Amino acid sequence: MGVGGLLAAVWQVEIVRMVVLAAVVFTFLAVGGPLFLVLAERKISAWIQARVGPKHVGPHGLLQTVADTLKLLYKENILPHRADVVLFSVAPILVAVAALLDWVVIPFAPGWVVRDLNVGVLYFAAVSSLTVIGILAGGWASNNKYSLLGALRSAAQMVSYELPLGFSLILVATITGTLSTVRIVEAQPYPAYLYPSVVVAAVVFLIAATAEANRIPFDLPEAEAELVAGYFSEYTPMRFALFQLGEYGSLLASSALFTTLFLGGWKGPFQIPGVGPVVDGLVWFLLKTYAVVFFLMWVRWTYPRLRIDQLLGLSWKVLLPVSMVNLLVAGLLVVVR
Amino acid sequence: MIGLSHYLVLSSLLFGLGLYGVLTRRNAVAILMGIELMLNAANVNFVAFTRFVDPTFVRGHVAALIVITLAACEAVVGLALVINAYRHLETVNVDQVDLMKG
Amino acid sequence: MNAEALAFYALAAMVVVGGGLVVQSRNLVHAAVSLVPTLLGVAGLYVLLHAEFVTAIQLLIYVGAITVLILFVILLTEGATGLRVPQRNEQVPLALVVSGALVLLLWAVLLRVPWGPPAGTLPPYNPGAVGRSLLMPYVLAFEVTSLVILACLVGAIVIARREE
Amino acid sequence: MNWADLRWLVPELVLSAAAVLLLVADLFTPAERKRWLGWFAVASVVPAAASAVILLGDLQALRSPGVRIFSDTYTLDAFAVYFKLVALGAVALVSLVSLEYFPGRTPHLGEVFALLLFAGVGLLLMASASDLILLLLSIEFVSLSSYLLAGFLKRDPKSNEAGVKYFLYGAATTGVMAYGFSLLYGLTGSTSLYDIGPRLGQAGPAVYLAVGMALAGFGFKVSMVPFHQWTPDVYEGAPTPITAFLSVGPKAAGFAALVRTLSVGIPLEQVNWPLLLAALSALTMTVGNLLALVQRNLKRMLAYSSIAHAGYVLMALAAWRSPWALQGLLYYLLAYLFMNLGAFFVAMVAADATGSDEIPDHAGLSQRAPWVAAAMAVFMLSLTGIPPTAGFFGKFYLFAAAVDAGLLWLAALAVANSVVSLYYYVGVLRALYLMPPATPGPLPVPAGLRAGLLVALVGTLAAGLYPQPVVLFVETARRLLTG
Repeated sequence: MGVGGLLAAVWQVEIVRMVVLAAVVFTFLAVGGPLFLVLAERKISAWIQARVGPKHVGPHGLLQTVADTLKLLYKENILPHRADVVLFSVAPILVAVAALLDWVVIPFAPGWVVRDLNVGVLYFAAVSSLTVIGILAGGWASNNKYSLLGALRSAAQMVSYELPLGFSLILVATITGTLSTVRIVEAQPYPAYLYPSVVVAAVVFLIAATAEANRIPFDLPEAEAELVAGYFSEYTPMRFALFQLGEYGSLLASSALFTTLFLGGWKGPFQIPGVGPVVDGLVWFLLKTYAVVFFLMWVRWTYPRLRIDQLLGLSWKVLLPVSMVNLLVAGLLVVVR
Repeated sequence: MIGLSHYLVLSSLLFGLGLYGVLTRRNAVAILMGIELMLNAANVNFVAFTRFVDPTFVRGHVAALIVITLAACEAVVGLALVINAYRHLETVNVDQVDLMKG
Repeated sequence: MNAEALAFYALAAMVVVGGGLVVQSRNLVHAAVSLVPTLLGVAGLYVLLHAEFVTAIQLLIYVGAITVLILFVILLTEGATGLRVPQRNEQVPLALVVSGALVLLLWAVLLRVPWGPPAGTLPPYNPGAVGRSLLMPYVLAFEVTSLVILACLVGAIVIARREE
Repeated sequence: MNWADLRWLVPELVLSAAAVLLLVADLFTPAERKRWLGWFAVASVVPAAASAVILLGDLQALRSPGVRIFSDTYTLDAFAVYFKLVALGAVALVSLVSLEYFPGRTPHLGEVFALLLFAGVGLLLMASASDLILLLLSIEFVSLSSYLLAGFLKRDPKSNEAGVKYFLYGAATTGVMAYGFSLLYGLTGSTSLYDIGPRLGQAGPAVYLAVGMALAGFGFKVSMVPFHQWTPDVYEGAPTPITAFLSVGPKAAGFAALVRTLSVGIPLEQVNWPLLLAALSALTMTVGNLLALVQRNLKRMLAYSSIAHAGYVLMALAAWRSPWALQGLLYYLLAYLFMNLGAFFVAMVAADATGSDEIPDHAGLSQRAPWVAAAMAVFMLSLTGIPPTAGFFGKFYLFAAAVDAGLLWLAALAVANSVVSLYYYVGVLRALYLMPPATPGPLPVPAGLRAGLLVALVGTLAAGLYPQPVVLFVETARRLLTG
C-alpha cells in the first residue's frame, strides 16, 4: 500500500471527510466571514457612534482587515515567562477547531450540508463546549492571574448559558420530532399554535448564544478595565488571531443555527426567479444569517456590560426557569394535539 | 475487519490505565479522573456488546447513557466534597488527609 | 487496510495515549486536558459502533461538562500551585503490577470467550430507537435517574457553597 | 408500560414525593421551625411502610410468588417487601435522632432530611431491582446520597474527610462494578437477571471474572474485606446519625441486592459462588474482629464490628445450599438493624455529654443515665450473640445454616470470632459500669433520641424473646425467593 493507497483509505474514514469538508466550508464562510465581520463590526460601531470607521485602506476601507491581518502575521510571537508551552499553543487551536466543527451540521441549501447527522442539534451543543476547555487551558497556560481569572469567568458563563440554550434546542426537537438540522428546516414553518413557545425559545436562544460567544453585554471575560484582556491578554498575534477567529466563527455559527432553527433556514418567502433551488436557498440563508449577525452587533454597541453576578443570575434565575416552563407547555401542546 | 475482540482489548487497557491512576494518584481530583477512565472502559464494552452480541435491542446504549449520567452526578458530588474539604484542610491530597488513624 | 480499521487504530491510539497522559502527567492541568483526546477517542469509537446518540451524549456530558468541571476544580484548588508536590504515592510498583496483571488476565480470559453471535440484522440505531428503549422497558431507570440528579444537585450545592 | 403497574411502586412513590415536597417546604420554612421538616420525614415513612405491607397482602391474594414489572427490571416479592421494611425502619429511626443531632450543627436541615429520604428511595429500589441497569442506578443513588450526608457537616474537618474518602472508595468500586456488569451483559446479551441466569452457558472463567468484578460494588456497600478500608474513617468522621444509617440501611440493601443478583442471575452450576463467599466471609469476620480489638474510639470500634458482622451475614451466602441460610440472613439483618442503631444512639447520648467518642470518656454513664447504660448493655450483649437477645437468634440461625451446609470450619471460626468479640463489647460495658464518671450528675437525654433508643431496645429484646412472627415472615420470604 503506497502513500496514495493510504490517503485513499484515510479519505474513506468518515470523520476525516467530515472535518475536511467542514474546513473547506469554514474557510470560505467563516474565514472570509470574520475578515468581513471585523470590518462590518467596526463600520457598524462607527455608524452607531456616529463615526466614520476605517476608510483609508482600499475603497471605503474594505481592505482594512486584510491589512490588519498581515500586520498580525508580521508581529513577533512572544511566549510569556514560565508559560506552559504546549497548552499555550494548543488552546487557541482548540477554540478555532471547535468553531470549525460547528459547520458540519449547518444546512446552507437543499442538499447542501456537510453531514446530515441524526443527532445534529445535540452535536452542535456538544462541540461548542470544546471552546470552554480551550479557554480554560489558554488562561491557565499564560501563567498570569488576570488570564486565569478571565478564563474561569468565561467558563462559568459559558457553562451556565449552555443549559437555556440546550432547552431551546430540545424544544425545537420536541416540536419537529427530530434532531437532524435538515429535517428541522424541512419541518418549518411550525404550526401556529406553537408560535408563542417558539418565540420564547428563540429569544432565549439568542440571549444565550450571545453569552456563549462572550459578547457584550456578556463580554465579562475580557472586561478590559477589570481584567486587562481576559484569558487572552498574554496572546500575541498569530495565536490571538486564532482566538479571534474562534470567537467570530462561533458568532457566525450561532447566527447560522438560529437561522436554521427559527428562521426557516434556506427557505425564502418567494423563489428568486431565474436561479436554481440551491442558489435560491444559499441566498436566503446567507441573507438571514447576516441579518442576525447585524442584530447582534447592534446590541453589542448599544448596551452596557452586566456584572458577573447579574450575568449568572440572569441565566439561572430567569432564562432557565422560563425555558423549562416553556418546554413543558410546548410538550403538552404537542401531546394534546 | 475490526471485531469485538479489538474493542475488548482496548477497553481492558483503558480500564487498567484508570485503575493504575486510582491506585497511584494522591490528588483527589486526579483519582476521579482515573475513575472516569474506568467508567469509559465499561461504556465501550456496553456499546460494543450491543453491536456484536445483542444488536436487536439497544440495551447497551441505554446502559452507557445511564453510566454517563451517573458519572456526571459523581463528578458533581465528588468535586463539591473536594472543594469544601479544600477550604478547611487546605489540601486535596488524600494521603495528607488523615485526622483519624487506627 | 480498510477505512474502518484505520479509524479504529487511530482512535485507539488517541484513547490509549490520552489515557496514559491522564494518569501519568505530573501536571494536573495537563492530565485534565488529556481527558479531552481520550474522551473524544471513545466518542469516535461509538461512531464506529453506530451509536450516534451515545456519541452526542458523550461529547455533551463527558467532554463538555465533566471535563470542564474537573478542570475548574483543579484551577480553583491546587492545580496552579501544586506543581512542586509529587503527584504519585509510593504504591507505583504495586499498582503497576496489579493493573498490569488485571489487564493481562482480562485479555487472556475475554479473548477466549466464544461471544454470542449477533441475534439478527443491524437495526437503525437512530435516536428514536434509544428513546423508545429508554421510555418503554427502561422507563423506571430513566425516571429514577432524574431523582438521582435532583438529589445530587441539591446536596452538591449545599456542600460546595461558601457559608456566609 | 402499564399504568396499573405503578401501584407496585407506591412505597417508592410516597417516599420520593415526600422528599421533593420537603425540599419545596424547606424554602418556605423559617429557620426556627425547620425541625418540623424532620417530623415530616419521620411521618412520611409511615404511609410508605403501610403501603408496602398492603402490597404484600395483594401479592398473597394473587397467590403469586412475586410480580415483575417494567420488562422485568423491577421485582416485588415478599423478600423485597421485607428489605423495604428494614430500610424504612432505618430511615425513620435515623430521621428521629437526626432531629436532635443536626439542629445547631448545620443550617441546612431541610436538605439533610431530603437526602435521607432520597437515600431511602434508593434502598427501596435496591431491594427490588432485578436488572443490571436499575441495580447499578439504585446502588449509586444510595451511594451518592450517602457521600453527601457523610460530608454534610461542612465546618467539621473530620466530616469533610469522611465525605471525600467515602466518595473516592465508592466511586472507584462503582467503576469496577460497572465493568463487571458490562461483561455480564456481553456474556448473555441481556441486562435482566432473569435472562442472565439461564443464558450463562459454557463461558467458564469469564463468568468468574465478571462476577468477581461485580462483587466489588456489593462488597463496598456491605463493607466486605477487601473492600472495607473506607469503613473506619467514614464511620468515625461522618455525623453519628448518618454513621448509624450507613451501618444498617445500605448494608441491608446491599445484602438484598447481592442475594437477588447471585440467586437469580448466577446459577450455582456455573459459578461456585458459595465457596468464594465462604472464603470472603471468613476473611471479613476475622479481619474486622481483630482490628476492633485495639480500638479506643467507640465509633471506630463499631465500624470494625460492623465489618465483622458483615462477615457473619456472608456466612448465609456461603451456606446457600442449606434451607436455613436465607432465613438466617433475613433474621440477622433485622436484629442487626435494632442492635446496631441502638449502639450508635447510645454513642450519641454519651458524645453529647462529653464531646468525645473515645470509650474511656464514656466512663460512669451507668451513674449519670442508668437506663441508657442498661440499653447499651443489651445492645452489646446482642452484638456478641448472647441469649435472650435478637443477636443470639440471628447467630444461631447462621451457624446452623453453616453446619447444615457442611461448612463446619466456617461455623467454628465464627464461634471463635464471637468469643473474641466479647472482649471489646464488654470493654465498653466496663467503662460504662465500673469506671467513675468524670463529671457527676444526671445526663439529659433529648426526646427524639429517647424514642429512638426505646424502639431499638424493644426491637432487640422482642425479636429475641418472641421471634415467632419474624420467623414466620422470614420463612414466607424465603419460600417466595427460592420457589
